[in-house]
Amino acid sequence: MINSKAIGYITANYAGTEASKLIENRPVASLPFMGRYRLIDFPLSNMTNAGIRTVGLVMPGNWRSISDHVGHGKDWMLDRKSGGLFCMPGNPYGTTKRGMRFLLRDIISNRELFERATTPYVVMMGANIIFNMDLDEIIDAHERSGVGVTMVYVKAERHHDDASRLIIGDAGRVQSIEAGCEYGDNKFIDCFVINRELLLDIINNYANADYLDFFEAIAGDFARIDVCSYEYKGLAIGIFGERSYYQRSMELLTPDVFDQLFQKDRPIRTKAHDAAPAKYYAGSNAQNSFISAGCKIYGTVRNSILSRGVIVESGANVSNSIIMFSCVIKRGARVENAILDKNNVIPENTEYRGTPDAILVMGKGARH
Amino acid sequence: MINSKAIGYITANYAGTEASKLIENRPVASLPFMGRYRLIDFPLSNMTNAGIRTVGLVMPGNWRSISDHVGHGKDWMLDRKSGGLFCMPGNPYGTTKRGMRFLLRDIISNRELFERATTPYVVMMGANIIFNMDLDEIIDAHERSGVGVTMVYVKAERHHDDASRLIIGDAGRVQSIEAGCEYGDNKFIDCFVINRELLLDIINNYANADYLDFFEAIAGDFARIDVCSYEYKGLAIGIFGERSYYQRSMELLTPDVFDQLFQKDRPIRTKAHDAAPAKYYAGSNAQNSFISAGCKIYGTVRNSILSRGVIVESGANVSNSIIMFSCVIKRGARVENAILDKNNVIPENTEYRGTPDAILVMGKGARH
Amino acid sequence: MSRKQCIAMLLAGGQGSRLGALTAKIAKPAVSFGGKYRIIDFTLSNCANSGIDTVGVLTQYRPYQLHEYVGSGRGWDLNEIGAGVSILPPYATQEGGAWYAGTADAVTQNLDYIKSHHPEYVLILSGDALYRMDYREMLATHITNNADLTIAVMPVPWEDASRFGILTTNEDHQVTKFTEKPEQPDSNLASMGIYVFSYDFLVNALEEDAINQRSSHDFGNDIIPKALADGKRLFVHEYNGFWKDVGTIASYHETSMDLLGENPEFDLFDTKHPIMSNDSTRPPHYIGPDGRVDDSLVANGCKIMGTVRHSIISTDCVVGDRAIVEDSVLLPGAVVKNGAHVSRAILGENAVVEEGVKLGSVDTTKDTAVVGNDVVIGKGE
Amino acid sequence: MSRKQCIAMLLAGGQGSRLGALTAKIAKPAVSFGGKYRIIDFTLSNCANSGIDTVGVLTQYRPYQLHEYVGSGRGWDLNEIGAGVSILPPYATQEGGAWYAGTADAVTQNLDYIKSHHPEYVLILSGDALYRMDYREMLATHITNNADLTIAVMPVPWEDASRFGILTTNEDHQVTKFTEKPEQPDSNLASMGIYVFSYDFLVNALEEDAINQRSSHDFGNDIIPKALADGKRLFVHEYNGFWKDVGTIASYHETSMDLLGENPEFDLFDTKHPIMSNDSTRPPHYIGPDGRVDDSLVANGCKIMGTVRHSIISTDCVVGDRAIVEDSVLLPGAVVKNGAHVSRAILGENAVVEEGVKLGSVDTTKDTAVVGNDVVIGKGE
Repeated sequence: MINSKAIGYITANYAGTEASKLIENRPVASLPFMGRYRLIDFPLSNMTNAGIRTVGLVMPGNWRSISDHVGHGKDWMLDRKSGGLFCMPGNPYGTTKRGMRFLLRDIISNRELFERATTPYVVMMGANIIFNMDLDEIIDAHERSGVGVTMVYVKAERHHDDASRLIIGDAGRVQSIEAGCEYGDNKFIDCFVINRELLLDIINNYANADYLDFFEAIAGDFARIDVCSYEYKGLAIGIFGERSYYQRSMELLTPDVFDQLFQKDRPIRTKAHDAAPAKYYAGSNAQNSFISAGCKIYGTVRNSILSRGVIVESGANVSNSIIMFSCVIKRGARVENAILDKNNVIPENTEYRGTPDAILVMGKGARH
Repeated sequence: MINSKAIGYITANYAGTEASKLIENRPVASLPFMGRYRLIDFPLSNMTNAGIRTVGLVMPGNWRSISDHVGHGKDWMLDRKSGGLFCMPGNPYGTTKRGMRFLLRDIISNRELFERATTPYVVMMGANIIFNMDLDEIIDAHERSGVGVTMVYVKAERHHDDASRLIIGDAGRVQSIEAGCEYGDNKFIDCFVINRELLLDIINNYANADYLDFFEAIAGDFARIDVCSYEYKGLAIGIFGERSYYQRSMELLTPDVFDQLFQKDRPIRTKAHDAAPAKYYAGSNAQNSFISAGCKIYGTVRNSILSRGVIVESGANVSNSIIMFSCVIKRGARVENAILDKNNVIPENTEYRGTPDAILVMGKGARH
Repeated sequence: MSRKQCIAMLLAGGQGSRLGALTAKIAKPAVSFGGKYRIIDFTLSNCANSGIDTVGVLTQYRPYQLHEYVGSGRGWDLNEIGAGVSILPPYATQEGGAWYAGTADAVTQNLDYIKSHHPEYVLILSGDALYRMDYREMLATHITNNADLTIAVMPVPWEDASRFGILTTNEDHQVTKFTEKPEQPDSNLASMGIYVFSYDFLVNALEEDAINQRSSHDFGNDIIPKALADGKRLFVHEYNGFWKDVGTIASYHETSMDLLGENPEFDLFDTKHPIMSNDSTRPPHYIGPDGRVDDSLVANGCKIMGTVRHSIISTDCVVGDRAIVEDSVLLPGAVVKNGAHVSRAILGENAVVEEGVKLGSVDTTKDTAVVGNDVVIGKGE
Repeated sequence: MSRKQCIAMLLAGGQGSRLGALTAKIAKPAVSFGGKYRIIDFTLSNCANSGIDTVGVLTQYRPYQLHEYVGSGRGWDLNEIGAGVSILPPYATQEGGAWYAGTADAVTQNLDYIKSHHPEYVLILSGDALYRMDYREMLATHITNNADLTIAVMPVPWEDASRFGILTTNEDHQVTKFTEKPEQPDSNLASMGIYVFSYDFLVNALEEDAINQRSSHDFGNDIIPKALADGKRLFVHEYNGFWKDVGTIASYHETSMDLLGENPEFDLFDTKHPIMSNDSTRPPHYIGPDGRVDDSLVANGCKIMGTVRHSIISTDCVVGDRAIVEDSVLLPGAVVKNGAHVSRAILGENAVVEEGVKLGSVDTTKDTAVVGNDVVIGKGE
């Protein structure tokens, strides 16, 4: 059934704190992920699977790749007459400050989304921490508790500069939010539920502080607003730059971990393409890898993730790498510990190798 | 059948040369027109009706209203797997120079559209001069003549600052383009067909002049490129500012003129809405007007154009005016020689009157 | 997929023969109504406004326009992936083809469809009345009562009760008796033909009914009496809003006229429960310098040069100079030429009344005049 | 609307009984093929790649999955407003319902659909073969010859000609004789069951055939012989590309295997004439640390922990640890559990081969093993 309790709001204009060839021409939200997805697919699919059919999507200045991928939201059932997907201009320079994902200015300038809604709640998400969550549970918990805001967190599994930690007091109340996480901290996963009327009040009362992140702006008022927390026990994967992108992708090369993110009853939806099934030729040799439709495998692939339309010619060897759309690894070439952005061609008998600690990254190639 | 000869390119980032409340927050291309349309519907529908199913749409910086209206192009059959609508970033400040509708920089930065295509021709259009044309005829004429570019013009019916005139020599060859039109001049209607390979050559060879309009850039090379002309005998309506917007709209209040633009076998397509049929109450009195679905008419309407959801209360009087979406003319109020942008409420027993020479314009009201 | 709470099965297969010329070439649910709608819009909009995302539409009689119109369900936001609207016509199996023999049989033949969604509840609807209902409320009644079957009822005037299927209930709203057209009604609660079934009960009831050779395979005639006889938990859900059948020429005309006036009971303009449709994108209508429209609905694409009074003028109609249309319904594309005069009539789609012709009468003791789709009425007729 | 040049009518109503267990619950055109496609994809893609924007799909046998799959036609870019794909099942009229009695009868019953588009030409297709054809070329042949009817033919080996409907032509490619399965063929041009009709001729021929009580209402048996006898202009359009029927278990298996290898005659990867489908959005397949895939196609959503050789593994299949799959076709969702061994078999959708079970034989003199949809093969079988 269609969710009548909540609409959604997703910020896709986080631009990253560190430079990388991977996000020179695209926002982090449209980074390709696990062969056929982009990061933005995850928040959109979480919304869709909870029956949410009205979603505001805050676009970065370089919106082209998101627009091409998301279109009018049809693949997420958001191409509708009533509600549906609203692509909204965000701060064109994106947000680059650590922990800043919900710029108050973007919320205020798109207030019409919240004013027109009739649902009691709004689910707000970023696009950098991905998970496959039953949002209904969070909304129900929020409703039962009667609080103003419910912030979703996980127990951090590692040091994490870019995430925020929640300082939680009695009865799960959030006392403050601090920058950075260590192992065991309560890591905010950029997902919260808020009462819509409360959000409209905040929009009206905090307009002077619109250059701040939403949570920075309301930091002094947590008690009054009644900010509560909800621990999510599942997998949440934060991707903020090249290094975390590579490491988190490689960790998904274990089916048990992968299956936590890709569940048949809550599918991650993405743009459909017409690619033939992957074709393996006589003598090919692929192991411990994810291989997308449209690939042609003649050579060897180990511990790697291949997007649609990648060709690994015979005698070529790809290991511990992420190879994006339409790359060609020519005869006898070797790619190791590397990320190849789309359309790259690795010439015959050449090597392109990084080390586990220093991944090599090749930016987009020319269309071929 | 699907057109296999041409793809389309539409520039929607013309921002106007004169200030007006009507285009403060929207590009000219998304101006509401004749009750339920927007100007951008016309170039899109011309493409659709000619079977063109790949269209690049150059967006202005304030793209929100176009994005909301056009979506992913479904209403123009452009929501497709192969081809379809490509929304592309244009010069964010739009083009404001007279006659400048095809900024070379926009063409160059979106060259991928032309590179990927396999059709021999590209049809290029602005969004300010509207018509309902059988584009197939123009494409066929272009193909038969074997020239490089075919520019479509009409015989100008009036003085026109913002349009360009074509100086035409032997065999219809365009010798030059000059700014401004007088009665009887060959007025370029911002529509031309070009060989795709030639366009790619121009993109490669004129990159240094990318701040110019396409035709300014190639002005010295008309003969080499072989620029030809095609006279269109139908109705072409140029809208560049408040005054022409009002006058051209009023001229359409004659069914014979209106029917030239709105033909059943080549429908103008637009976003569909769920509005009830217009309702006339006992005692209403409307004449010589276009009245959209969702209107409620209790009072008097003369020589006017009413968009969806307008309410004219009893004793209210609207004449010689354009009333946009969701305006309410309260009991006993009087609106004359005026343009009301959407969501305006005219209070009871007040008057809002301009003169035929000085139309009053009221900007957008607050949502009510 | 997680288990779905409720899906709807919409019975849209009937011929609607009492609509005469209007259903000669088109199924009743696809007949135009209210200027820009088709009859099925009201039920599909109720589904959408009730948050139901899965609707099977059972068709049989001349379904082509209905199929085209319903399409992917997008017009009603019912185009969900793996859900949305599914058209379910009769089909052939290894044993040959079988037409739908009754309302229950139609659902029985599509049990595979229902099972594939495995819902907790199944809502059975028909597509031939004008009403606004939030089916969630009925579902809540069903769940609260822990019912096997809940039947929507509305109170009718006692003197009319013998024309309906009447349900007698105890103080807990549990059904104790069901009588089709009772001569001596002991209740005035009439069945609206809208049912909520619990899944297991529905499957069992239909499978038993299918092998019962004496059954006519109809919900009202067979399934409900059997369920009562078996001591199942049947409850009513009382509805007190506007509900009108549009199944006869007289009721079609009368219900159309009900849409007019200052404060109609059924308001097409109510945006809280919007009536959605598969809209065409025609221009606003034009009313000419001598046009005159009073107490009427006029849809997009029309050209009104003459006079229209107390009428419904659907999409793309033309009323010529000096023509008069009163107390009438013009279906899409109908044309009343210059000087013609149409009173108390229903003109089918693209019907034409030639210049100067007089059709129908304001005399309400006479039958409403009906002109079939594409029919031209000239001077001689 | 301006007159349309050509629309297509796709005959998709047959049971496909020679596909045995694969069509027990599903119409032949909806049977999975080539890892991620369904048989109808190839014909619909041909339509889309030929610029045809209007396709009527005539269904009859167990059409539900086919209807759901074809949907609005969006998967093949055939969702044009006022055109696109229309599903055309049998229907009832005032005279009652009528099943489609033969290929010609199916089209006759949908003449209203054809007439509503009023095309100049009508292309008749069936949805059960694997081939790539630009129908525009056939249409050009038809127009050049000013033909009433053009039949697509392909040359077959002379020794096989007596198994086909054979067309004999003169030097202008005009048909002089049509013989169904001739014992002594005088031509090796076999009909592919693909026809282009001129509109007026089609309408006349079908209307005459409909009232001929001795007709079986079949294009091959009735319409073509009658047209020849009447001296109509019948021509052939010769096709020399890859064409294979997938209508029997043996041909289904053989044609599937033809997709493998270095340079298959029918290349799924050919992007000039892409094969489109109504794609699901499943993740890339995973091949495990001990997985081994050789000379095979593997679709999205699979998990390959064992060995796959010379096989087609469709969407969402699982091949367990130490399991071996060879010379086989696994339809979507099929599971081969740990240690099982599947050779020269076709596993239906969601079929399961239990741990350690051995199924099928590499011995090509034996029949291909077939497991129906949802069937579980345990140790005992």
